[in-house]
Amino acid sequence: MTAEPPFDVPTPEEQERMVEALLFASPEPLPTAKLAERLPPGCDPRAALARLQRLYEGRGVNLVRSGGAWAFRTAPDLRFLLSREVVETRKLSRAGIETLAIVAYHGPVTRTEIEEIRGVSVSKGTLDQLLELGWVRLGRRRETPGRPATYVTTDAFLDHFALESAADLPSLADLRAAGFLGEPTVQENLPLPDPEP
Amino acid sequence: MTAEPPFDVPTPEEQERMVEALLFASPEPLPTAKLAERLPPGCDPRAALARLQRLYEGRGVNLVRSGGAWAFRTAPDLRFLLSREVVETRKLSRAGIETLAIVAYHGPVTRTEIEEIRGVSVSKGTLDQLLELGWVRLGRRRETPGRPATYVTTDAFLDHFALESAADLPSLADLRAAGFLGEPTVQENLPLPDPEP
Amino acid sequence: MDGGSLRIPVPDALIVDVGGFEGPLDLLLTLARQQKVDLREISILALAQQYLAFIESAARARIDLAADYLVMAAWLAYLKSRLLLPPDPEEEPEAEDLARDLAFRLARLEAMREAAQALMDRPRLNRDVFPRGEVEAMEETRVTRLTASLYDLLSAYARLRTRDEFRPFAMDRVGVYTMEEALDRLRPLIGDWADWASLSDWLPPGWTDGPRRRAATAATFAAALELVREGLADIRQDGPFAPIHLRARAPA
Repeated sequence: MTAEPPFDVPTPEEQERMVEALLFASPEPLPTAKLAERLPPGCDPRAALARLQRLYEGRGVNLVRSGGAWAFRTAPDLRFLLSREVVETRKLSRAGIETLAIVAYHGPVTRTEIEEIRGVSVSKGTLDQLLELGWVRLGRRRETPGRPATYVTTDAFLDHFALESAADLPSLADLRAAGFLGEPTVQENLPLPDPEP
Repeated sequence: MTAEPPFDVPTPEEQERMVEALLFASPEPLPTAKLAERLPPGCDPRAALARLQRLYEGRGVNLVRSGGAWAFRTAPDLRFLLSREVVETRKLSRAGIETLAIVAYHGPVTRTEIEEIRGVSVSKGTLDQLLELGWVRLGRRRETPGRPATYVTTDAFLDHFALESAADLPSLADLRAAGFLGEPTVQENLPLPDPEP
Repeated sequence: MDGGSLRIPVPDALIVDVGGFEGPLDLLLTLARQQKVDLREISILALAQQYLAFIESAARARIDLAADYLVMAAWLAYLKSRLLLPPDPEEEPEAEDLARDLAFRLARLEAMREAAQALMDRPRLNRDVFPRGEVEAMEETRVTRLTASLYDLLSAYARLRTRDEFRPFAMDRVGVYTMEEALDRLRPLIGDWADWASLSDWLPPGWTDGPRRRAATAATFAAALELVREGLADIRQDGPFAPIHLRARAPA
């Protein structure tokens, strides 16, 4: 069964497996003729389709035919399970990701400090967005004039980025070694973040 | 069966159908915890998963586990039917392949340790490529001088290479028995890589 | 063991290929495979000899070897001498241990390479094994979720911390006299200039030598053309490369 002689017609069970895999992997419903084309010579997809349709009857997924083409579909009574599934993901903006990186490496950090590092002002919307995402939360107020709020990252942040702790973020030297930066320059000698609190 | 009373726990057969439908609909592997979240209260996806895995054994589509997550995948022996024009992701260099293997077998591993095993410095772009592919992530920093970053493989790595868990890496037991996953005895005397300029 | 039996000829192919090795350990491994024994059983003495012979022939062929190949050669020469001499109880670690250590490293590198190959030979997602091809249309609520990858995060931080290294290149403006400056200078003066005068007499003070003169001439010429266009001046040149003259245009 491992090496197939070229002109051996697969058994009905093998044909069933093949049709099952083809329909599962296909990005669109497949007409019977297309299936026959993809199968080894001598196969009859109709017999396999009929058996598969019986096999999946009453299961969580059914084999359905629409307009001459075949596809697996979630059983209609279970569609309520999938309803929450539709999530559109959008990349965080550049301002957002930079602000997040600064909070991760330098937190607890005030808004003014974030602006100093980014070299541009941080809009309120950017921080609100990170707060709303649950990746950033408010830390202790800084005991300096004005008692500004500070920001720190959350456990949800660690979870999303598969990090064990914020202290595990690579140092700038690690980043350079991993290929994230260009050639070493004088920057190397600047006092760099010690992500340790 | 159509309208469910709010506090009735679905039967095991119903739970199996639900898990089947959820996994079929998801292009990404679903962690057991995510499944539990999506099921009605009182369901235990683990029992359903075990039954489904047996049910799909030997079929054209199999239920496979990678790390803590589950997904339906076509059976590997049917690849000859399915190898359509696949957009080959960037081909990994030899250095990339070896680095990935070292992270998989030795992880959590520091860059210096990778260099010790390969006998050459890890070129820029190798580790960040693996990070970008999502096959490697950061582990805990090593509690040694300099607190270097460590690297480990991800569930996406397991999924990509059809591995259930890191314990299923090819010839893992042999490598361990031969002592290759440990350290040499007097290593500090070898003039081997001094990677950092 | 006599020295002669250790002399294993270095194939030419290796020398031609020297660039193809990934460092001394890779080269040593290639040489070690020629002994055709288990790498743990290998004769390190013979291997050292092979390596040194290789380095020697590379030097004869005038191949520039990277420093790490030479460092390894020096270390192997030292190891070889210690292996040949009677053990010195004072010296730690013993030569035998160092030799075993090197054999271990070679065997481990080979084993990791085989493991890497075995890994790559496994069924791969989207090559051998396929996920569900179709995304089922789901009619329910749409939620927009913002996301970012670890790669994005690390790149962003790296970009921030090195921003100063990549600031846009700005031209040095010292020594440039602009047309606007020349125009500002000429406009109040031109009304008093009833007779033809050479443009070179109009150059601003301090701009009459070297590259500064060239810059000021070009700017003053362009400014003069602008004044002509505005009907405030006449311009005249008697021949190619002859001095250019300027005067105020008489009111009509």
